[in-house]
Amino acid sequence: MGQAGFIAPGDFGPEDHGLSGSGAPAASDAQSIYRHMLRIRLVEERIGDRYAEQEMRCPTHLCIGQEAPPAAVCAHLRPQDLVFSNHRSHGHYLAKGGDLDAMIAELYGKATGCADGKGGSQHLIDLDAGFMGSAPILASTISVGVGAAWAAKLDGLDQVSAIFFGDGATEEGTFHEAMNWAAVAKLPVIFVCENNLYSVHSDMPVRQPPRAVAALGTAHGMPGARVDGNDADAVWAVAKTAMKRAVAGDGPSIIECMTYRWREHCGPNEDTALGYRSQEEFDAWAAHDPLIVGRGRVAASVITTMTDQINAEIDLAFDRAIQAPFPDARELTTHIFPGATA
Amino acid sequence: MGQAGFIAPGDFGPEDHGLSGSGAPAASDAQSIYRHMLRIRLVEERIGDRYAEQEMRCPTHLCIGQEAPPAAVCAHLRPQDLVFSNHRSHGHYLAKGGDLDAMIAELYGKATGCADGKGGSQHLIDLDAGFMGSAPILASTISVGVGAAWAAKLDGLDQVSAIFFGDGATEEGTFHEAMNWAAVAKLPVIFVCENNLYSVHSDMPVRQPPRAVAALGTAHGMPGARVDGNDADAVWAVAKTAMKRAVAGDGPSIIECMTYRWREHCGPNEDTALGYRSQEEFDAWAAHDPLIVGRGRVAASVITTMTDQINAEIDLAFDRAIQAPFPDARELTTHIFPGATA
Amino acid sequence: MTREIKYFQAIQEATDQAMAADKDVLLMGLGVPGPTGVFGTTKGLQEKYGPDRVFDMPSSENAMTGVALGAATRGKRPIMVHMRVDFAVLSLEPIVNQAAKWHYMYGGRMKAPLVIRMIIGRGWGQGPQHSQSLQAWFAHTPGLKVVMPARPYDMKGMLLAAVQDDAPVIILEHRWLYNLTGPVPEHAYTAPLDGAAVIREGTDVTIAAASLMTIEAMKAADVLAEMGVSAEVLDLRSVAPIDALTLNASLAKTGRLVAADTGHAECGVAAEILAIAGESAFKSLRAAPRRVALPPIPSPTTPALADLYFPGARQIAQEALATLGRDDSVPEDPLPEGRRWRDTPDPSFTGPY
Amino acid sequence: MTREIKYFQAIQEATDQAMAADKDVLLMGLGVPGPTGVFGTTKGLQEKYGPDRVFDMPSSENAMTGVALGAATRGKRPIMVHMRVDFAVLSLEPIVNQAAKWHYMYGGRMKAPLVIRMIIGRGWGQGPQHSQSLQAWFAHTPGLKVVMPARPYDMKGMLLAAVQDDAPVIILEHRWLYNLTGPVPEHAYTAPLDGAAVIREGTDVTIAAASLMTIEAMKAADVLAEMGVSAEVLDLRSVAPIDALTLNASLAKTGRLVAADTGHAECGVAAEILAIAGESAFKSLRAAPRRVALPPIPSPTTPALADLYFPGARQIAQEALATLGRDDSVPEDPLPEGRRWRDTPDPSFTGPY
Ligand SMILES: Cc1ncc(C[n+]2csc(CCOP(=O)(O)OP(=O)(O)O)c2C)c(N)n1
Ligand SMILES: Cc1ncc(C[n+]2csc(CCOP(=O)(O)OP(=O)(O)O)c2C)c(N)n1
Ligand SMILES: [Mg+2]
Ligand SMILES: [Mg+2]
Repeated sequence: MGQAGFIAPGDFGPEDHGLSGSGAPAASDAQSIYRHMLRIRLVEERIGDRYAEQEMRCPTHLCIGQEAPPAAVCAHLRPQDLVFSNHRSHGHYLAKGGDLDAMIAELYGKATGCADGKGGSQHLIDLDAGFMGSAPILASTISVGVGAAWAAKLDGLDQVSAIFFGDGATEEGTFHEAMNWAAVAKLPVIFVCENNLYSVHSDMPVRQPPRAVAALGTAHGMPGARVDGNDADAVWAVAKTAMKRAVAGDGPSIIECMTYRWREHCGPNEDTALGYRSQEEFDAWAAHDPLIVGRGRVAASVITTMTDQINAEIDLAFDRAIQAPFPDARELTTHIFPGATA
Repeated sequence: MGQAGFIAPGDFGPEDHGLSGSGAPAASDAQSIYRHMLRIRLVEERIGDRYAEQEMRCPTHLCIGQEAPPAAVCAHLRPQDLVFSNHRSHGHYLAKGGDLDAMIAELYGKATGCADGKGGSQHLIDLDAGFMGSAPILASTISVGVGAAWAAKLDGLDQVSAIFFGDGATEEGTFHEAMNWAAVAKLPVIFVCENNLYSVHSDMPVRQPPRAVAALGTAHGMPGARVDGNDADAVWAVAKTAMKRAVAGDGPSIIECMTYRWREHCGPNEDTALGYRSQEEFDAWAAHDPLIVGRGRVAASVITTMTDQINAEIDLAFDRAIQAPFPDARELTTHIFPGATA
Repeated sequence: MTREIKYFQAIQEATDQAMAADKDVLLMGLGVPGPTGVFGTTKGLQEKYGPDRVFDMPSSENAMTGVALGAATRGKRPIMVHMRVDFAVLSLEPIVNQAAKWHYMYGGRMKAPLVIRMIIGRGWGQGPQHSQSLQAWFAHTPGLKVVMPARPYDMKGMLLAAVQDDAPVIILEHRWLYNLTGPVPEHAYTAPLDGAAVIREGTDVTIAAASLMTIEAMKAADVLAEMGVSAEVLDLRSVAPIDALTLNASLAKTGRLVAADTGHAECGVAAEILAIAGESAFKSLRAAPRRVALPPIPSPTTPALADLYFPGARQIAQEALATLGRDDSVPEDPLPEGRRWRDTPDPSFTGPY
Repeated sequence: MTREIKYFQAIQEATDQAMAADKDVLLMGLGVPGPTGVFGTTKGLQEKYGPDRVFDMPSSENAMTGVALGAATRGKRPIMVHMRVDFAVLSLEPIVNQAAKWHYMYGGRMKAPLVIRMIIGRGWGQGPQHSQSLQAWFAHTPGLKVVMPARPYDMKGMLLAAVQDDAPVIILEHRWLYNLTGPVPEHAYTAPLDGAAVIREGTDVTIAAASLMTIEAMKAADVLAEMGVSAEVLDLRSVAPIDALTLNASLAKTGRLVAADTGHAECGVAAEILAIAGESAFKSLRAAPRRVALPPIPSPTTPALADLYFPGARQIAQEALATLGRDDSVPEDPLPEGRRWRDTPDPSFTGPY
């Protein structure tokens, strides 16, 4: 293990690879985005607080610190649009309108979970909300999201697929294959890379040459932008252009959001003590908290009210999840094949 | 199937993606390159002529029309350098100095073949010549070549890996993964893409967005160049820079050679009658024959002498191959595991 | 009398009819719309159904399988074609980790009705990377249906059934079956994806086989008949699930078993057949069951070794005799005049594919 | 008295000794040099052998396996580590099409001495994509050696042997073995890659198992002993090849067989064991052999279903009784005070991994 480095929030500044931002969210939109970020934060913190009780018995990847990309991208998505996600999926699920009760129940392995408890944190789904699923095999849902966009195009639907993934996922060949084909077929896709500088404990230099992930867009025939991923307005602005392109039939775009994970890769704890990243780095990013960056556009009193409302909602979700039954033994052999068993 | 298009030799002109050519081969080098091209041509034509006898019973991909990249790239390679190849491997094998007798015997499935007959045309090898093998699974030897370069770097060897592949292979994710890591580890690799406009019968627009394959270099942190792949001098010039970089420890480069396959994808026949490419296109490229383009630098009388010498050599190789024995039945169970059987 | 067509024509016809019946059926794969139409099986279909529904793809087996899965989750029914099983190895992640599991792992909320056709190569020096027969991997994977029709009738009916099925279905087609002819009704019909068929009745020994090995088993049964042995031939048709009931019923009658498969023996379909027989028909078995499968060796290219590598009717008959305690040897079929090798299915096959 | 260490420590020690002995040995994989060192198995090694020989890699399982192969062809002996078998699915092309075949297909001119370690996940909601146990796929592939050591002694010796072997060797390590302790000599030694071991003698029934199932089989043998049944436990150690001689010798004694594997039954290692027994020990068998393996279902995440999904000592003992015609049922081990689920190997395991 090498020496832990120090990369400050501004070190990888914005880069325009053909995708420029347009405008800023209106006040009401900014408030809604803030509310989403805050809600994601509070849900994740609650999960973190209660994880040690050992009742949420599944690998759980919290996205605290990374709330802006889901909130700001999903702000552009309409009910009919689709989201595909990865292992760090809670933010994407919630921002797209996934049912909170069903998510918490899923983490508790309960029959009322969004996947009947069979999936856990790594396999959230809410089809009613257009949240098409998450899966932890790196980059694997990227091509699936492209396929959904292709179906939409074939059917002449006005429907966009937003696909979220991490910086590590861009090292998988299938990511490149999927980008290539999305460009060839000019599909309504927004590729959203949440670049939090790390893949588990590995930093960028051992994994990728020094170039923006967004620059891969150019190679694959689509515009890209690297933005401050902790600044919801910045993400919102490029996502707006990407969305416009997708809806107009101009094809896919890629957005790289520079951000930072606060907790350990998997699990509820902080982890700077491990030594793979420095406390200085952590502190610099914590100061660049998306909830601080975005605070200017929402009145403090509103935030207080929001917080209370959300906490009440979370209380209820946990209560319900904890009281819900586990799946019945019969569920083990249910849904192996569609139509085969009830 | 769409309408067959028409892409003329100059339509995809040279593009400099950070790798510029330097100089031109000296007269003696030019003559040697020409000899290699001619020899590859004559060998391939002889295979084509005799294939219908049905004694070379293996899938065989001829590289007639594509002789310049192997000849011009291998002109820079030293005995200790390595070549990795794909299904269309004869030119690479011969240009790197692979044994002709052993290659022809391999096509005939004989015990004297370069792989004892077990490999056939798709699995040529000549370790003495630094020809490290070919394999027909698209893009699969690319990462292997990168691994060999990595071993060389670890051992502090002055050894370069040149890896040949087609345009279709660049659609495989592993190609991107291998490029990425070659750049991260700054390995002595020359990636050589022979872009002959087709993958079997499929043209570029259904497979890739409109950008040079060489542009993928930039995305993966290395310089690239697209050149006229039927102009040995042009290939030679950029390969020289790539070689210099590799030897100096500056890392990998990618060269995209625009070229054209004259025969059917697999087998000895011409195939414009199939309709996936037009006769006009074929004729335009046939006129831009690498042997015509390169002829200016070699005296006609020299070419005549070369031709005779090479034909004599080929006669002998075929005679020997045809007379050689087939592998003994015992060979079936030999070499499954190293060291296990003799 | 039912019309006779070839296996590859049955594939083409089934695809045509599936696409005519349901506009959500899509057809994709390398070379699918090309002039040779994947050995004739996709020929003419792009002309008929247009480039939106029938199309080529980049050499990106992994992501394009994910693309098919994604489309399937949105109501499409893609048929994906691989010219060789060996190429599909690149797509195991989306097939096995994803498509096979999405219905279960999302609590039944997702469906992945995709059909993946894979062609098993053999002969004319296909060699180590163009003649693998990896049905066992798929049969080992819960959530997939894996079929290997041997005859044109089943091929057509099972392909039509696969397209209608809401689960991912893997169809393995042996290249040497493509020119075989059989009765095939002209109308669209389905054949079940999960049952074996006794295609020749016998009393002494059961030969359970699939795909090309079913054809070889029928030849073996002829040879055995001449040697005084009555062989029952069971065409498995599906290798996941394997129809244990039909197998056991046959074993109850014969008490002897030869399992023949185009793949390797170890952890292969032939192993599974023996395991089923041991577990559930132990009392029926009167002799040690036998396997006919590929030896544990990569596939050699030269015909001189390939001819020794691939087992066929002779080896099946030999093993059948062994179950009867006979050690007389089955003669090799003489090669027809003018042929030196057994590396092509018939003389019309002159390479290179 | 021999020192006792844990399974994961045996891995780390073997790797350390292999690297000390041969500078061509390399160690690579996601997280290999990281602070947790792949559950302790690679800990401290980058500090000791430097970043050239011990290093992290991009999430590019496919190409990095090709890279390892390429280095192996140039005299290196890479050890590649995958935290889950499920991730290695992305690298089947270079493993199966290439590494396994290069020696043969190039007529013996190439060697690919690489070692690939894959960890089988289970428990704490690993679920459908983090708990597959795909040894059968590799065992089905000629050219690979596939081992599944169950005990620290074998783990160390077989890893050292694998590194020295000139063939590609796949080592599957069950995550639940990592904290098990056993006697392990401190010096470097090798253990054979191809033999099974009778680790408990018995006369009534043979339990053939590998990896975690060997541990479960030992527990089952204890339970059976209390029920008056003498079970012989065969630790396969290697699943390719499988040591048929040792298996058959045991069956000659017991006449009864239970095969227990961590993977799925269909075309799995348990099927192969039954097939071998049927083929070559048919005369020894006195009762139908049985399999204990995963049901044909993706792995569910919730402990409520996972606890029903994974078989263990109880199921093994039950099947052993069945081979003896007994239908009394084996009681479930009571859960220790304060534990509700069986989804962790021991209470020290508190998630998330
Ligand atoms: C194919 C595959 N390889 C490895 C892993 C193990 N793994 C899980 S998450 C992760 C890190 C991914 O990093 P990134 O994509 O940047 O996402 P982040 O966790 O940083 O949000 C890794 C390597 C995996 N899940 N799948
Ligand atoms: C993984 C894989 N997919 C598909 C094929 C079938 N195939 C063989 S050669 C070829 C075309 C390759 O095109 P390109 O890389 O441009 O090389 P060219 O034949 O034009 O020289 C294809 C698709 C293959 N061999 N491997
Ligand atoms: Mg990351
Ligand atoms: Mg090409």
